[in-house]
Amino acid sequence: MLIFEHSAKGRQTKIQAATGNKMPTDIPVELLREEAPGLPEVSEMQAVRHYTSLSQKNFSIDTHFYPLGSCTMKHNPRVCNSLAMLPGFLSRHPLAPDQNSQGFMACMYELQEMLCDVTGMAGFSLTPMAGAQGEFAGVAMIRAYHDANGDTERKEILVPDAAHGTNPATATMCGFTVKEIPTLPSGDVDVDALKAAVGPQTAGLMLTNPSTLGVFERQIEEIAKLVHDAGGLLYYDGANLNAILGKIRPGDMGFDVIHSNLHKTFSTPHGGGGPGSGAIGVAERLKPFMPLPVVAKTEFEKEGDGYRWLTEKDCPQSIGRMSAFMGNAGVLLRAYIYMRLLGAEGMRRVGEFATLNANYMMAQLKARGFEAAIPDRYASHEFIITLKKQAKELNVSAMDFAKRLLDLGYHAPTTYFPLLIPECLLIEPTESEAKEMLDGFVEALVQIQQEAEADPDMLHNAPYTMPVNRLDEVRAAKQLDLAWSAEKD
Amino acid sequence: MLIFEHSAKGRQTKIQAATGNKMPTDIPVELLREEAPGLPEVSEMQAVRHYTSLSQKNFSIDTHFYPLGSCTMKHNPRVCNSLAMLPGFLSRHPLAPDQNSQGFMACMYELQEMLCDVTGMAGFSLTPMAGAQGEFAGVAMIRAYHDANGDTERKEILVPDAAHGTNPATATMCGFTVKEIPTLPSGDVDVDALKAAVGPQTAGLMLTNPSTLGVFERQIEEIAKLVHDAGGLLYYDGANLNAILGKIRPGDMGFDVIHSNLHKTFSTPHGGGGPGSGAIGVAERLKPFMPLPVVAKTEFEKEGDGYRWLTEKDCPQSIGRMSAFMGNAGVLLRAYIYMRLLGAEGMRRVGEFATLNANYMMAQLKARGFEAAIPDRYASHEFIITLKKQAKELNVSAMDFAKRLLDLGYHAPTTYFPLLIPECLLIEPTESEAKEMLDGFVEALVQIQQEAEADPDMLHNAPYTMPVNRLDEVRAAKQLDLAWSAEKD
Amino acid sequence: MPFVPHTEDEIKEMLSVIGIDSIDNLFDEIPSHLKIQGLEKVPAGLNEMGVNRLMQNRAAEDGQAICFMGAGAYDHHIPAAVWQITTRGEYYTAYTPYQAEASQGTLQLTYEYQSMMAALTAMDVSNASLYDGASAVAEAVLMAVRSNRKSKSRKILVPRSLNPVYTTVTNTIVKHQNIELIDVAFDGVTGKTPMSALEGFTGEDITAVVISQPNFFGTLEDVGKITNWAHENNIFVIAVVNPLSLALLKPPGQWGETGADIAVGDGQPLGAPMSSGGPYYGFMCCKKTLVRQMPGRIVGRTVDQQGREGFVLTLQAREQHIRRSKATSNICTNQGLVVTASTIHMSLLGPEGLKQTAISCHQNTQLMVEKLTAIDGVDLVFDQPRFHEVVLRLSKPAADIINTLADQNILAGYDLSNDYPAQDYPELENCILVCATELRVAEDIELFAAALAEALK
Amino acid sequence: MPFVPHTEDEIKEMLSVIGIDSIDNLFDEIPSHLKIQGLEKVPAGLNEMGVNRLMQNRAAEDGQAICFMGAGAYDHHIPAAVWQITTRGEYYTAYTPYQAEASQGTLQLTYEYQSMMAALTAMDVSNASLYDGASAVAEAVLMAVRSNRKSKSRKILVPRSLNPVYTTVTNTIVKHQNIELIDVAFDGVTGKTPMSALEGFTGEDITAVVISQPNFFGTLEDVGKITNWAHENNIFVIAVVNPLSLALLKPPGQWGETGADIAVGDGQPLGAPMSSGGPYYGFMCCKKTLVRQMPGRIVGRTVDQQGREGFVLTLQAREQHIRRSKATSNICTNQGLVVTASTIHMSLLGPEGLKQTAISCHQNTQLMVEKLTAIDGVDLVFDQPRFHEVVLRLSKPAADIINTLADQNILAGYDLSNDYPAQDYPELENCILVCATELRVAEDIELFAAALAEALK
Ligand SMILES: Cc1ncc(COP(=O)(O)O)c(C=O)c1O
Ligand SMILES: Cc1ncc(COP(=O)(O)O)c(C=O)c1O
Repeated sequence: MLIFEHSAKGRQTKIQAATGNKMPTDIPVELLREEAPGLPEVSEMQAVRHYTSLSQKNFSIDTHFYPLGSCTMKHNPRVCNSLAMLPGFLSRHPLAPDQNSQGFMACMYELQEMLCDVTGMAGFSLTPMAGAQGEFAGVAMIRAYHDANGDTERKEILVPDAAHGTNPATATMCGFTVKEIPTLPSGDVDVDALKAAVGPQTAGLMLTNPSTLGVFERQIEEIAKLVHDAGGLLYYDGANLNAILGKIRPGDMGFDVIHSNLHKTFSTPHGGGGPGSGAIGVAERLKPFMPLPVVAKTEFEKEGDGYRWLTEKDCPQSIGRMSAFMGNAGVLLRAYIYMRLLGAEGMRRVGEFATLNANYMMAQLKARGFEAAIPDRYASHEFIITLKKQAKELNVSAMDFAKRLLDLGYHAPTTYFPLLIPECLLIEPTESEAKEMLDGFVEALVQIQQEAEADPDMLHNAPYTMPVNRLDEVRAAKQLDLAWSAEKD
Repeated sequence: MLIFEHSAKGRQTKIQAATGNKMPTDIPVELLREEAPGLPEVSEMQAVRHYTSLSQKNFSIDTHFYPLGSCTMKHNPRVCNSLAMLPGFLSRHPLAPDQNSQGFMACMYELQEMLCDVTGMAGFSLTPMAGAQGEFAGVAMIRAYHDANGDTERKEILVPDAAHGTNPATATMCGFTVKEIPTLPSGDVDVDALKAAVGPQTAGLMLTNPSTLGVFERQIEEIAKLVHDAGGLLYYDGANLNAILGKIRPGDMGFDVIHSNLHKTFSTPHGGGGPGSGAIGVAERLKPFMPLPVVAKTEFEKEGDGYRWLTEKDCPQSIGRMSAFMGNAGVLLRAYIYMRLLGAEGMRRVGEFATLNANYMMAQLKARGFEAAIPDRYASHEFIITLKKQAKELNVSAMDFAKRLLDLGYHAPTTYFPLLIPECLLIEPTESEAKEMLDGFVEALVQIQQEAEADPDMLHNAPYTMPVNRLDEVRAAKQLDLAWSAEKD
Repeated sequence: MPFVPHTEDEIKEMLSVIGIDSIDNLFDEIPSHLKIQGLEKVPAGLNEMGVNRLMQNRAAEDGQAICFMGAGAYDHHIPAAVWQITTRGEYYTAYTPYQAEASQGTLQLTYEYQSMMAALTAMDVSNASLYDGASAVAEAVLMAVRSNRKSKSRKILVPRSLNPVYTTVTNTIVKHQNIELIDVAFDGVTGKTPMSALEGFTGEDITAVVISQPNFFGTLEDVGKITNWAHENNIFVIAVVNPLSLALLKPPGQWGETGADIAVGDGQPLGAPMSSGGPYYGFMCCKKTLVRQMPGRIVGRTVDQQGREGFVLTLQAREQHIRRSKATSNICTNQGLVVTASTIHMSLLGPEGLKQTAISCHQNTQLMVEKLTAIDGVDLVFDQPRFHEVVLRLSKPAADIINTLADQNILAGYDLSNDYPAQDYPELENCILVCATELRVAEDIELFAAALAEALK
Repeated sequence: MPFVPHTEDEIKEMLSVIGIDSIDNLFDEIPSHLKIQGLEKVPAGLNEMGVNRLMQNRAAEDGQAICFMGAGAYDHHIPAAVWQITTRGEYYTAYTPYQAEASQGTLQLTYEYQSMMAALTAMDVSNASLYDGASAVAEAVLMAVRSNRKSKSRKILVPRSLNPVYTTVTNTIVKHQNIELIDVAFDGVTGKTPMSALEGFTGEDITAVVISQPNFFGTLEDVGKITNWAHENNIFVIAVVNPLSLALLKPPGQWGETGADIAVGDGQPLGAPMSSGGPYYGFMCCKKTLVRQMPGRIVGRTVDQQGREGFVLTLQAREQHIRRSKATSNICTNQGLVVTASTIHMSLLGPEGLKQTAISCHQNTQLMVEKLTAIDGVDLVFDQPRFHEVVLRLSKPAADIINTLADQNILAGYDLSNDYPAQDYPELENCILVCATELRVAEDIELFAAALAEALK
């Protein structure tokens, strides 16, 4: 039932707002609204009940194993939430003068510093509001850098075919054309193809390492040299930073600019789709182009160290601003708190145990007859199972496996990404899952395999235990129903 | 799965506490623990997931209609929770000096005053921690009053047979013997029986009005006179105060002492069984005997009005203390906030709409063929349906109806209470439910009636959609399993 | 209308179904002279915004002092997860699990709680909670009187080193049943209950002895010896314990040869904020043989018709809705939500986390003793093994010093010579009871020491 | 190990299943000179207790000022229920509903959100959110360029009375695609965008005009006239609106004869705390005909195999995981959780609650204008119909006054002559932009007026 169906004309939750105000007479009528908007009119109890019950229809990390590859669905420590929501933080106006902001700014400054440290970059801007916006900032900086050097003929961005869709989409938004670079069966980039593609038209290369195939790009130093020698810059898509956190650093691999999805690696919640943060780090030569604002340390006359915002005056070459204020501040606070909880030692453990969990699951699944996409290498923090044999022999798809997993109490892994592996499941357990959960998931896949062999149709109709079974997506796209209205329903 | 089954030896959620401390050497070994207690060793994620998922196995007001008669399961405004949990309140030590406590004490003082006002009593003590403890305080005051008057032969407390079990149990704890007074089919007390029972041995009478039969005791003034004339006092069990809130007052009916279940009438949450509050109000003549502490207004030399605690010095005749500090302070704050939100006008509406909802449901159910226990009177805020006909003719019990209701998404009403109505459902919708919910519940009962007629066995095995179906209570009581242990499981 | 969802149209429709004209008709049976016109002391309703402002000001008025006060309520760290989960509507707004099938959340959690308390106390069984620590002692006394078949006296030995308000409350509750509480003195040098004071009762018909570990002064009692002595004399042992301390100290189930018979205490240190004194909860554990005399609700594990594990309220024959005037207690609504918090709290800390916390408290207290006794005018009263609380004698009136420090937002401790809840300890003039939990780190202690030194100058 | 549940035994077992000796082996493929030894700027980990202390101090440092600042972030009352429900784990820790059957909670809520936004703006459809109001303007510009088939110019008229940081952000994002943003001046007396300034472009090939209602100065624009003029000239209208104001003001779907084409804005006033600037969310609504050019996720209602109602992500062909370099936008992770809060917020307030709130803001602002302009040295700059924000000229440098009041914990407003994000309005020297929401009751306004009067003396 929709919230609108609990509505009754004239029903109000009066306690929530003022009452009895008259329409203002100092605003011309033609600027006033004529009819009240069709919002629901419900009691607080109805709203609480509706949205509480609705929430129970979600799988979430707090209720289920959620091994969604590339998304790093790890535990979100509850204290990060409660401390980021301290009244002092919630009520701070984004434009409050510096003297009312030193507590918040200290957190942001230290977050910048810590992110520089774990990524090996020279500067960090926290403003991008998700990975994709971080990518935009990065690619825009690459463009600004070349432009500043008068190097205006570099019109191409190279992107491996394993890349996430945001990479090419971003390059386009920044006015570049995209050239795809193929990947070898080993999971490494086809360096020969790269050599052929790179040239004076190359603005840069966008790379995820470990890649979305769940392996480390072994030729990274050679690749960096190739691109740099051609005058291009290297962009690091930090979606998989969790795999190497505290072990190796993109800056040391030769990357010039990176984004970090704080909602992945630094455990801010995914919120049913966001908010995230795509904080962006740069090597020394790109520092002048960083998006604003950035927090700087300063010396106040009287009270010792303090912090201030860098503005366009300080950074005339900045690519500019990406949001009205400074991005998803509350997300940044959560990431900051998480990093302070973990500390240096905890960071290293993240990379190690995320990797251990993935390799353990891969070993177990291989032992139970599943086919790994890249079978003879260690996985990073995630790995791919391909069900192409099952698709061919039993006519059950990765989608069928995914849906059936829901019945068994597991969120499905990422399916059909990366695009180059047919019928794939991209499985990312994260470091926060216990061995028994991994074992349970392996058993669930084994059970589904047996079900597929016994009765493939049974899988085609899964899931059975969810509030709905398979939904008609074609109808959704054809008979568009995107908003409820009193007349229609 | 039990939390213990997620445990692994050596697994820790280290972030929650200190680490690395050594055993103290200044405590003699024979006073130290030898083996670690068998508590679960789980990660934060496992604990969060376990208790989040577990919560989803509960019906609650925030998710379901919960018409549990006598319990007043109304909406618990969310703001009462967030404001009662402001850090300033949570971190106040109960023995903090008065100068660090004026904010809290102001709330408590005003709560005492408001409770006096809505009940018509002369004084209020907030210390009892639930209705039953309020009853204890009240009956102990009745005893103290008689003792103070040298009237020590009053050994009996009169209790109508419709009373809640806590009434007789309390009287016993206070050293009285209990004499039951029968109720007439009209729902009123049998005054002739009362006349016969009352006498010089009568310490007092405990009464709920409206009674647990869901009707107003019409002879209340006569009853009061009878008891008072015999030298006894009148105790008001305030469990049903919601029915008359803002309309009439126990003090005006002649009651000498009352408790109010703040978790019912004033909407503090029921918490899966508590905490509650049984704040206790008294007429003038019982004021000296009130349990401590109580907040008094005082004048500070410099800063104007202020508040202080009354102690044994101020109230040498007090029956004493009932808890280490001042009862369930956090519950009291929630009740205070609720009362401030409602205001005088809102109080009146509570009584009116709670009564309207009950009478509407009763009328609808009667129209659909159900038998009301007291068919020809208005209900108070609750009413009783008796299923004795169904039990006889169809062999389905009130319990069967109750269990089947769960399947249809409704918490069951109170069953088998009050004891004098066979196969009863005591239904209390409260004022916070919308008409459509009441209608839905009526339809559900009608549907169950039809199911009973078609296939009684189907009801005997309900519920079907809960995490478990009917549980073996006999086995639970015989093969006692009250605690998990590693050896046993 | 606040929290009343009815629209005008609906009200009309409902009235017409009932067959009346106005809501007032529903109150026709009530004598009209009883009907009130309005309320005098209840102000007009505020909206959320208004009540926010009010309560925020009130909370701010009380400030947030640095707390060195214990005396039964302790300032501990509570993991953020605890109350975030506890206040989920499904726990927060449910009631006693009368419909077991629709309450497996609360029931299973309570079973887990009982298991944890049994483990922590090393007792066989636990109930689902009582009101608080003080009233739990009273219930334990009543339970001992019911269950100690070898004693007819209804005499209970209560050491003066027990939290005096616990004694007061116990007396309030049990005195109506002809139960006599007999004071047992403490040793003026050690602060402990001396065996000599108890041995005076050897051979007498005593129903039970209460033993508090640590005692009110923070001093550790000789619980093993006392337990053995009691059991040799057919006296029940009621242990009153701080549950957090049990991660470190010997649990009551292991006191002496046979262990305590009943263990009670206040659950506050396990996840309840100090919040002006409540809600906390009283816990009660006992030997298996006594379970049918235990007051309060108990959850048992059983199976459903399909053999699936499930949980129910059990042994309800003890309770007042069945046995009415013959029930083991009148308790009905208990402290379920705080038990929920506590269960999550214990799960998050685990045995090691609880022990580490207890040791931190102890270490901070020892550091505090060292720093404070170094001040001129501060003396240690009982130099004995202790747990996280200590008595100090000041060279000036305790009340004045406490007030001076309170003005600086430091709660210096509990005045042992005050008149709450009665003149507790006249012999401890100018003495304060001070506590440092794991939250009172060195920085806080330095601040306290400096302020105290200044105040005593 | 924080957030890593592995025990020593489990690690050993897992390594043996993999067939290696140590975790380090898993990193063997990585050139060893790339491996780092440690981190320099990441301090040792703190436990919860330590981080609590740290963050509480940090939050306290910033205080809690009385806020008369708006300029794109507004201090509104948020009902307690909103974030209590929003932070339930099931919403808080889920992700984009890729598995629809296991995500009906988020999906249905998002559908409800879209319905509410469509109702509020009187537009046909809404997406599931963009990052914030500023970037939503940029996306709207890109969308207009894609969809206005009658225009080839890629020229966009942007009034100077639009929040200047929105203009800056839009420029950052759209400039790479050869899109030109053309400034349109405001009237120095009224603060409105005059028709005369627009009419200069009549007949030119312009892709879209941006209209802000209220504008950055709080002044109400002649939105109807501007819309009509634009449509007569085949220019798309991008409305930038404060969603709360729409409970009171004419919604963009009803501007002029035909309504705006795209409506965007920042959702912050509908349930997001100010929290230093985010997370908020950008909303975007449009005419049905443009839906396939809309960026961002969209939820649609459909049925399952049994005909039951259900919800799915739809029109995904627009998105980057399908169309990659040809997608309508690169946005992937959006602002879902804030949308959740906002949906609950709108449900709790309803149409009447939102309207009452909007009127309260307006009334408080009018009262504030009255009180402040009564002070010597304060002048009203634009004396025009407005919504909840106003420009005042001070007799002293704005920056000094703002600082003086900030030291008294009053945020006096936004300095219009400052250099953030560039010298915005040199012509508005010593001018501040001030806002009073429903929370700034008379008492606060008096306090502000007194402090301001004192500072201007
Ligand atoms: C490999 C990769 N790159 C980029 C992104 C985009 O990040 P965001 O969703 O935060 O915009 C994702 C997100 O899922 C990703 O997995
Ligand atoms: C009529 C009646 N009296 C007394 C009580 C006891 O109150 P409490 O449970 O708060 O102790 C109840 C509780 O359910 C009740 O319904």
